[in-house]
Amino acid sequence: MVNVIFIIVIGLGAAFLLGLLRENWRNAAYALTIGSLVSMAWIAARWLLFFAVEGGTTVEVFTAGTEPPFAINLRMGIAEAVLLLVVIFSGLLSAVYMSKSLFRLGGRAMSVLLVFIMALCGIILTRDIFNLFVFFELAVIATAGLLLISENKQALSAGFKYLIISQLVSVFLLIGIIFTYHVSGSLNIDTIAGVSLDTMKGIGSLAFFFMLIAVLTEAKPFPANGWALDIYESAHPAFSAMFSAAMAGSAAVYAVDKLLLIGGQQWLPVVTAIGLLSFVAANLLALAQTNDRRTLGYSSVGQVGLILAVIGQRDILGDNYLFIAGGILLSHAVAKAGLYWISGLIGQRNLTDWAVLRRHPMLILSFVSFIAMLSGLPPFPSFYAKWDLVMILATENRLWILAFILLGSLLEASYLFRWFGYILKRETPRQEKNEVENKSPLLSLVPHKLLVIFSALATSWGLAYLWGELSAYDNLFYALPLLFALSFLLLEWVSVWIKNTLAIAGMVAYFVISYPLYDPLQIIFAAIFLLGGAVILLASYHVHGRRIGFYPSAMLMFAGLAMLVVAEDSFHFFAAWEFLTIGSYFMILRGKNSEPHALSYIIFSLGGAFLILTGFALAAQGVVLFNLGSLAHVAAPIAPWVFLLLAIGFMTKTAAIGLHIWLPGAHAEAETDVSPMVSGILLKAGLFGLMVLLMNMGKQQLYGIELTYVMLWIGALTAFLGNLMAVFQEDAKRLLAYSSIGQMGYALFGLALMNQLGWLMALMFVINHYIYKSMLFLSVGGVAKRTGTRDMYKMGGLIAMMPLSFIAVLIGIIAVSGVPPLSGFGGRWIFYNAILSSEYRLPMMLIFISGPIAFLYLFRLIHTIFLGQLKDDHRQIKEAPFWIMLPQMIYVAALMVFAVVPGLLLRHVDAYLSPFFAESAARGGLNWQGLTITSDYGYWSPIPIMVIIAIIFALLFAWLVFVNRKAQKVKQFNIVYSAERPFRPETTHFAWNFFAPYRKAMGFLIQPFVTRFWETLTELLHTIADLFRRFYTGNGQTYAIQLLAFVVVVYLFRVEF
Amino acid sequence: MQFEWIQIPYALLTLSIIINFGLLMNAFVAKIGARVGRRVGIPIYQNYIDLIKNYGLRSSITHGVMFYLGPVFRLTGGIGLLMFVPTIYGSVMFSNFSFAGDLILALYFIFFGTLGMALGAGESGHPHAAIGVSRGLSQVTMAELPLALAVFSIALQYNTLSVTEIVAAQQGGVLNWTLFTNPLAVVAAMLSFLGSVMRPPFDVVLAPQEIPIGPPTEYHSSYLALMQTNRVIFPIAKMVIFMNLFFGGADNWPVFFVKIFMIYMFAVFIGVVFPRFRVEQSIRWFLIWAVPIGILAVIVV
Amino acid sequence: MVQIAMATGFILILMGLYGALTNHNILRIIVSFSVANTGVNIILVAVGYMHGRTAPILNEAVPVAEAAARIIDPVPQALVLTAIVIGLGITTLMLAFAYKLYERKGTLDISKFSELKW
Amino acid sequence: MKEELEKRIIKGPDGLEFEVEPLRDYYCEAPPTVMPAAYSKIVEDLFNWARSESIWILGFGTGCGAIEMRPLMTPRFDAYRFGVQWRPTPRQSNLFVISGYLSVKTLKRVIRSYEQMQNPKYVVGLGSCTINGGMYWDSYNTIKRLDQYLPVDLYIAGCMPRPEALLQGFADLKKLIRSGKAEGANEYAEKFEWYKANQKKVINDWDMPDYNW
Amino acid sequence: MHELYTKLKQYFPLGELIEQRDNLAFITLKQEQLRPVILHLRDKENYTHLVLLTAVDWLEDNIFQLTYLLSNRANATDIGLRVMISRDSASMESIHDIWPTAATYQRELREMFGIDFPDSPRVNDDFILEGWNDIPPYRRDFDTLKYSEQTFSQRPGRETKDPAEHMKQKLYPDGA
Repeated sequence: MVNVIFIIVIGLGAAFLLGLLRENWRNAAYALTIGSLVSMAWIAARWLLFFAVEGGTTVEVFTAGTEPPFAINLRMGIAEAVLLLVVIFSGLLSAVYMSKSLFRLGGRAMSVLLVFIMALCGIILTRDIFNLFVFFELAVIATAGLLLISENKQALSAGFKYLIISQLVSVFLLIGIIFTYHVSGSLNIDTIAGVSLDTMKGIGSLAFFFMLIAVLTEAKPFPANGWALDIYESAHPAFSAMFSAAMAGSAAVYAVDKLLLIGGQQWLPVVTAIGLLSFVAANLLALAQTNDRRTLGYSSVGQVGLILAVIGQRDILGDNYLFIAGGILLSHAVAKAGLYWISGLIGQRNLTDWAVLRRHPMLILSFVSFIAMLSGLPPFPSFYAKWDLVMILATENRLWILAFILLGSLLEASYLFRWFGYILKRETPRQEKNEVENKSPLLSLVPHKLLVIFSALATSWGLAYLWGELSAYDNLFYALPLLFALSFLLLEWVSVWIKNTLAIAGMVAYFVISYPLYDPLQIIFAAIFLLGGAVILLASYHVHGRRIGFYPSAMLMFAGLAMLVVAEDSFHFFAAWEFLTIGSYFMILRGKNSEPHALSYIIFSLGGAFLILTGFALAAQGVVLFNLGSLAHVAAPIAPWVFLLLAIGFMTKTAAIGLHIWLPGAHAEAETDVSPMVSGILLKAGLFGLMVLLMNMGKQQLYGIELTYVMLWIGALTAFLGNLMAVFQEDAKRLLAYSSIGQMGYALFGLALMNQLGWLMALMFVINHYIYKSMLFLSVGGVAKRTGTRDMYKMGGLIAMMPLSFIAVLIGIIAVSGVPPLSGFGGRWIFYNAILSSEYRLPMMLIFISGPIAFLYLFRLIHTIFLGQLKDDHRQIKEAPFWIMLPQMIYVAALMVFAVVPGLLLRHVDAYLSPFFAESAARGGLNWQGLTITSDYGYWSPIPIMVIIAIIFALLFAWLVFVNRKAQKVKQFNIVYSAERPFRPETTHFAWNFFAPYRKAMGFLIQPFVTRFWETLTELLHTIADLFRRFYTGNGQTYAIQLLAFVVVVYLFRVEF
Repeated sequence: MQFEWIQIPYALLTLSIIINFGLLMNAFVAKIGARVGRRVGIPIYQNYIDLIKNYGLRSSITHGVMFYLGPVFRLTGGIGLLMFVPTIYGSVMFSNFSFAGDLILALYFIFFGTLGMALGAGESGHPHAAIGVSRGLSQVTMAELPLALAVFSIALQYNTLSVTEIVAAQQGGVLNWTLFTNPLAVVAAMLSFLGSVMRPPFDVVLAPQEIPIGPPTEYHSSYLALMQTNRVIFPIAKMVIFMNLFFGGADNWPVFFVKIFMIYMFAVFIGVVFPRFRVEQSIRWFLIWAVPIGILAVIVV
Repeated sequence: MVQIAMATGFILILMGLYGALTNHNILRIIVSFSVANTGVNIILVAVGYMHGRTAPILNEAVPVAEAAARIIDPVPQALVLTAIVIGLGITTLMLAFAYKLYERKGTLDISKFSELKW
Repeated sequence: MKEELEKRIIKGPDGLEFEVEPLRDYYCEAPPTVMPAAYSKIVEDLFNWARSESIWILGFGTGCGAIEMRPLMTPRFDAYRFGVQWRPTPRQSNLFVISGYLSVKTLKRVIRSYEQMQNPKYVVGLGSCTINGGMYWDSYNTIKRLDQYLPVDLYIAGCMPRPEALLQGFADLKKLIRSGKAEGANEYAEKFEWYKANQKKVINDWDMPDYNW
Repeated sequence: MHELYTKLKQYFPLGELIEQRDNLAFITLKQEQLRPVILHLRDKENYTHLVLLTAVDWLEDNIFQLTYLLSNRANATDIGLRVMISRDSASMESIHDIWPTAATYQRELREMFGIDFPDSPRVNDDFILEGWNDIPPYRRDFDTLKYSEQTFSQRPGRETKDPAEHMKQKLYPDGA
C-alpha cells in the first residue's frame, strides 16, 4: 500500500517541478500535471479498494516518525479515501476541462491547480489543527490564483473579497488554535478530543468556537457567504466545479466534521441550525436568480448546508452516518461539478440561455440526471440518503428539522425544474451575425469538455447503482420495469414504430407475467396502468420520426405505476411513486406551452411526495422494511398524523380541491396521447395510494374530528367545484381536465364513505374514468390536431367531417353523465346505494348537484365542437388519424361491454373487499346472481335495460327514417333565422361563454381563491427572495461585516443552548 | 320478477292508455285555462288533430343524422321512463319493465331524452336552439337538485330504492302517504317538479318571443310530431314517479287518472299565476327556497 | 508581561479589523490586515511564553535532560513562524490583486468593485 | 353581392388553401319539388281535414294589418276554438298571413320565411294593400300584387279587415283545404321560375339562394 | 327665447329667429356656425338632447334645409337649428361625435336625400332601402308614381275614387 503522504508529496513536488520547467514546455507541464493527478487518484483509489473491498481498517500516518503531539499525523479511512477521490477527480477532470486555459497560462497555473488539490487533500487527511490552518491558507492562496484563469474580469474583485474574508478567517482560526493549544496542550484533534471536556469550559470553548466558526465560514454558510457567490458567479466554471464539489462540499465540511470531535455533542445543534438555515435560505434566494452560475452557487450553498445539517445530526444517525452524509455529499459533488461543467459550454449567462442545450439529448440527459441527484430523486444516492435521514429524524422525533429539510428540498427542486423547463421550452437564443466576433458562441461543444461532463454522468449512474447496493433495501436497478424503462434510453435512435411496439409488448407481457401475483384490487389497477397504457400507446403510432425523450419518460411513468401496484413496503412504494412522478413530469413538459404547468405539477407532486415520505417515516418509527400492511398497527397518537400526511400527499395526485391548480394546465397542454395517459391513468395512482391507506388505517380521529369525514367533504367539494369550473372553460382539453378533477372528487368521496359500496363505486369510477376520459382526451386531441386549436368556440359542425370522433365523444359523454344504459350509470347506482348505507348526509348534497352540472359541460363539449356551424377553414378537414381513432373505438367497445356486464370485473373486487368491511357487513356488498344486480336497497339489470332501450330506440329511429325518407338534406345556413339569413358561421355558432346565465347565477362560486392563494404564496416567496438577496451588496467590506455579525450572532445563539 | 313475452303487449297497452290520457289531459287543461279566461278554448280532440297534421305534412328537411336522432332520443327517453316504472300498483299487467331497475334508473333515465334533444337541436345549427339548450340545462341542474334530495330522503325513510316497495309502504290510508309522513320531501320534490314541466315561471327555455321556442326551433313535420308525442308521455311518466313516491301510488286506472291530473294541475295553477323568471333568477329561486327544504328533508328523516 | 503582550495583541487585532472595515481604500485595508496579523502573531507568542524560562534552543545552556522544565513551549514559536510566512504570502497576493484591480478600474475604492452582487 | 356571400380563399389549419363559395357551400341549392298527395284518397282526405282543423299561423306581422291579428287570441274572438294558433317559427307553421302592405324590403323576408315553411302551406293576403297596393298605390317601395310573388290562396279585403272578417277568411280557407284546392306550395314549385323572375324584378339586391330551404 | 337668442348673438353670427311657440323656436345658421353653436347649446345652455335631425328639399331654391332639433329637458324648451346647404353635391359636417345617435339620422338622410355626411359611421351602407338604384326617393325631383308604375305590376282594373264621392254615388245613386 502506498503511503498516503505521497498524495501530498506528489502534489507539492509536481507543483514545485512545474515551476522549474521552462515557460514554453507547455505539453510537458500539462502531462506532468495530469500525470501527478492521476497518480494521486490512483493512490486514493487503491486505498478505497483496500477499505471497501479488502476490509482494511483505518490507518494513522505519522509524518515525522513520532506520534502526536510531537508531529503532525494524517489519517486514512474509508471516508477520507472517498473524499480524496472526489477532490482529486474533480481536480483531474477540471484540469482536462480547462486544458485550454491552462495551456494559455502555462506551468504556473498548473502548479497552482496542483497546490489547490493538494491543499484540499491535506485538509481531509490531517488530524492536526494547525496543519489544518496551513492547508486552508494554501487553498485560499491557490483559489486566489486560480480565479485569475477566469475569462470574467470580475473574478478579480471576487478574489479580493475572498482574500479579505480569508484574512478574517485566519485571524479567528489562529486565535482559536492557539488557545485550544493553550488549554489542551496539543494540536492533535484526537488528543484534544480525548482530553478536554471539562477544560473546554470558558476560554477553551471560546477558542473552539473560533476554530469552528472559521472552518464553518469556509463551508460558506448563509448569510456570511456573499463572497462565495461572487466567486461562483465569476470564476472559470471548471474552478467553480472544484470549488463547490471539492472545497466546500468535501474538504470544508469534513474539516467541520473533524473539529466536532473536539467540541462534542453540544455543538451539534449549532452546526445543524447553521446548516438548515443555509439550506432553506440559499434555496429560497435562488428562486430570484437569473444568472446560471450564481444560481448554482446558491444551490451549492444550500447543499453544503444540508450536509452540515446532516453532520449536526450525527448523534442520531449512528451507523448510517456515512451512508447518509456520503450519499448527499457525493450527489452534490457530482451533480454540481457536472452542472458547472455544462455551464462552461453555454455562451451566455441567463438561465433561459440554456435553451441551446435542447438539441443535444445527451446533455439534456446529463442535466436531468444532475438535477434529479440534487433534488434527491430515485435512483440516485441522495434519494436513499434522504429516505434514511427522514426515517431517522422521524423516529427520533426531530420533526422541525425534518420539516426544514423538506421545505428546502422543495424550494431547490422548484428552481431546478423551472430551469429544466427553460431548457426545453424557451426560445433558443439566436446569435446575431455582428456579435460573433466579440462574444463567445452560444454553445461550444468541445470534445474533451463533453467527455468530462459525460464522465460525471456515468459517475452519477454508477453511484446510483452503488448506493442501491449499499442500502438496506433492494437495489432499485434490479426492478424489471425500471430497467425496461431505462433501456429505452439506449433505443433513442430507432424509429417510433419499433419503440412503440416494444413498449406495448413490454407492458402487456409484464402484465401477463405478473397476473397470477395480483389480488383482485391490484388486477384492476394493474390492468388500467399496463393494459390501459398499452391501449393509449396505440395512439402514439400516429407520431413519426424518433420522438426523442418520449419513450424513456413514458416508460418511466409506467414502470413507476407497475412497481406501485406490487409495492409491499413503504420504500418501494415511495420509490415507485417518485418514478411515476418524474416520468409523468417529463411527459407533461413535452407539450407545446406546458412549461409553467409542468412546473407546478412537479412542485405539487414533490410537495405531496414529501408529505408521503414524512408520513411513512412517522409510521415506520425506525423499522427498516416497513410493510404497508403495518400501517394498520401504527400507534394511537401518531396514527392520525400519519393518516393526514399520507392522505394529503395522495390527494395532491388526485388533485383534490385546494391542491388541484396544477392539473388543468398540465393535462390540457400535454400532447394528444399524453393527456389521456396522465389523466386516465396517472390520476389513479393517487387513488390507489388512498385505497392502500384507507384499507390499512381505516377511520382516524384527530382532535375529535373524523378524518374520513373531512375527506368526504373534500371529495364532495372537489366533485362540485371541479365540475362547476369545467362548465366555464373555453378550451376543450381544459374542460376535460377540470372534469377529471370532478370525477376524482367522486372517487374520493366513494372511498371516504368507508363502506363496501362506496369502494365499489370508487373502483367503478376508476375503470370508467379511465375509459371515457382517455377516449375523450384522445378524440378532443385528434380534433385539436386537425383544427389547430383547442378553443371550442372556434370549432363547430365537425360532425360531418369527423363522424367517428363524434361517436366516441357521444358515447363518452353519455357514459360520463351516468345516463343509462351506458356504464356510467352503474357508478351512479352504486353511489346511491352506498350513501344510503352511510350515516353522512350533508356532503352528498354537493355530489347530487355535481351530477347535472357535469351534464352542462359535457353537452357543451359535444355541441360546440361537433354540432352547430362548421367554420370556413374547417370545411376540408379530415377525420383524426387512424391511430388516434383506433384506441377510441376500442374504448367504445369496452364501454359497451362494461355497461352490459359490469360484474365481469366488479364481482371479484366486491368479494375481495368484503372482508375489509366485515364489522359493518350487516349492510354489505352486492348480489351478482343472474342478470340482476341487487343491493340491500334496490336492484339493477344492465342487460334488460340495454335491450329495452335499444329496441325502443331502433323502432322509433327506423320509423322516423322511413317517414322522412324523402327529406331534403339541407346545409348549415338553411335555418330559420328570424326571416334573415346567417351572416357568417362564426357569428351564427353560439358557443363562446355558452353558459352565461349560469355564470350569472353560480359564478360567485368559482372565484379563483385557490389559485390566488398559491399565486400569492409563490409571489411572496419570490418577493422575499428578491428582497433578501439585496443583502449581498457586492462590497467586500460589507461581506466582512456580515461575517463578523454572523460570528457574534452564532455565539450568542450558542449561549442559549 | 323476470321478463316474459306477455309483458310486451301489456306494455303497449299501458303506452296507449297513457298517450290517449295525455292527449286528452293536455287539451283538457288547456280548455280549463281557456274557460278561466272566458274563452271557449280548443276542442278536446285538438291535440289528436295537430298530431295527425304534423305526421301528415308532405315535405321535410334534415340537418343531419343527429337531427333525426334528437326526437328519437327524446321519445325513447319518455317511453323508456314510463316502461321502467310500475304504473299501477299491485297489477302485474301494468308494472311494465320495472324489473330492470329501481328508482335510480328512472331518475337518471330522465336525462336520456334531454341529452338527445339537446344534441338534435345542436345539429340543426340554429343559435336559438343552442341558447335554449344552454338555458334549459342551466335551469335543470338546480331544478333537479331538490328532487334528488327528496328521493334520497324517502329512500332513507323507506329504506329501499324499489318503487314498488315504496308504494307498498304507503298503502292503508291517506295518512300513510309520503305527503303526510315526510311533507318536507314532498314540498321539495313538488317545487322541483315546477321547474321541469316547462310552464311559467320556469319556461324561459322555450321563450317564444325572443328565441322562437328554443331547442325545437328547426323541428317540424314528423320530427315535431314525435316530440309532441313525447310531450304527452314524458310528463306523465315523470308524474307517475311522483305519484308513486309521494302520493301513495294508484292501484287502479281511475285513481291513476285523478292523481296524475291533480299533480299536473298543481303546476298549471302555479304557472298561470306567476310571470316568467330569467334563468339566473330561477336558479337562485331553487337555491334559496327549494334546496334548503330538500336538505332539511334529508336531515330530518 | 504576558498580559501586556496579550492586550497589545488584541488591541492590534481590533485596530486592524476596525481599519479594514472602515477604510475604503484597498491599500489601507491590506495594511490594516497586516496590523491585525501582527496582533495575532503577538498573541500566539504570548500564549506560548512562560515566565522565567528561556528560549527553546537546545544548546549547552539548556541540556536536553532539563529542557522540558527550562524552555518555553516551542510549538507556538513554530506556529508563529509559519503564520508569519503565510500572512506574508497572503498580503503579497492581496497587493498583487490590488495592483490588478487598479489596472482595471483606475481606482482603489473597494466599494467600486461591487458589480457582482445579489 | 354582399361581401359575406362572395367567394373567398381560405387557408385550412393544415395549410392547404381552398375556395369557399358561400352560396354553394352554406346553402342547399336544390329547387323545390312538387309534393304529391298521399297515395290513398282517404288518407289524403283525412290529412286535409286535419290540416284544415289545425291551422298554425306564422307569427310574422308584415304590415299594419298585424294589429288585427292580436284580437283573434282574445276571449272575444278566440280563434283557438277553430284550431288556429300561432307558431313562432316558419318550420312549424302552415299558414302565412301577409298582414297588410308589403314593402320590398319585407318582401324579401317574406319570401324567405315562406320558403322555409313545409308543404302544404297556405298564404292569405290580408287587406287591400296586398291586393292592389291600397293606399300605397303610388309608393316607391310597396308591392302592389302579392300573387305576383307568392301563391295566394285567399284574400281578405278591407283596410283593415276586422277580426270577424279574418275568422270568415279562415273558415273559407278551411273549405279550400278540405276540398284539396289549397295547393299553393305545389303551385309555387311548378311556377317557380315565374315567381322567381317576379321577385327578382323588384328585389334589386338579391343576396340569397334562389330557394331558401 | 329672445334672451337666449341675444345671448347667442354675442358670440355667433346668427340668422333670424322664428318663434313657433313659447318653448319652441328656430334659428337659421350658417353651415360653419352649426358645430360651435351646438356645442355651446349643449354645454352651456343645457340643450343636451338631439330630438331629431331632418331635411327639407327646397327644390325651387336648390337648397336642402337641415333641421337639428335640440331639447332642453330642464325647462322643456326646444330649439331648432336650421342650416341651408346647396343641393348640388350636398354635403354636411357630421355631428355623430357630439351625439352618437346623429349617425342614424345621417344615414337616413344620406339614403333618402343623398346628403353626404363624411366620416359618419356606416353612412354609405344600406339603411332602409336595399339595393336602391335610382335617385334618392325623398328628393322632390324623384317621381314616385312613375317609378311605382314602372317597377311594380299593377292589378288591372284598379281605379281610384274619392271616398266621399264614391260613397255618395253608391248610397244615393240618384243624386239626392
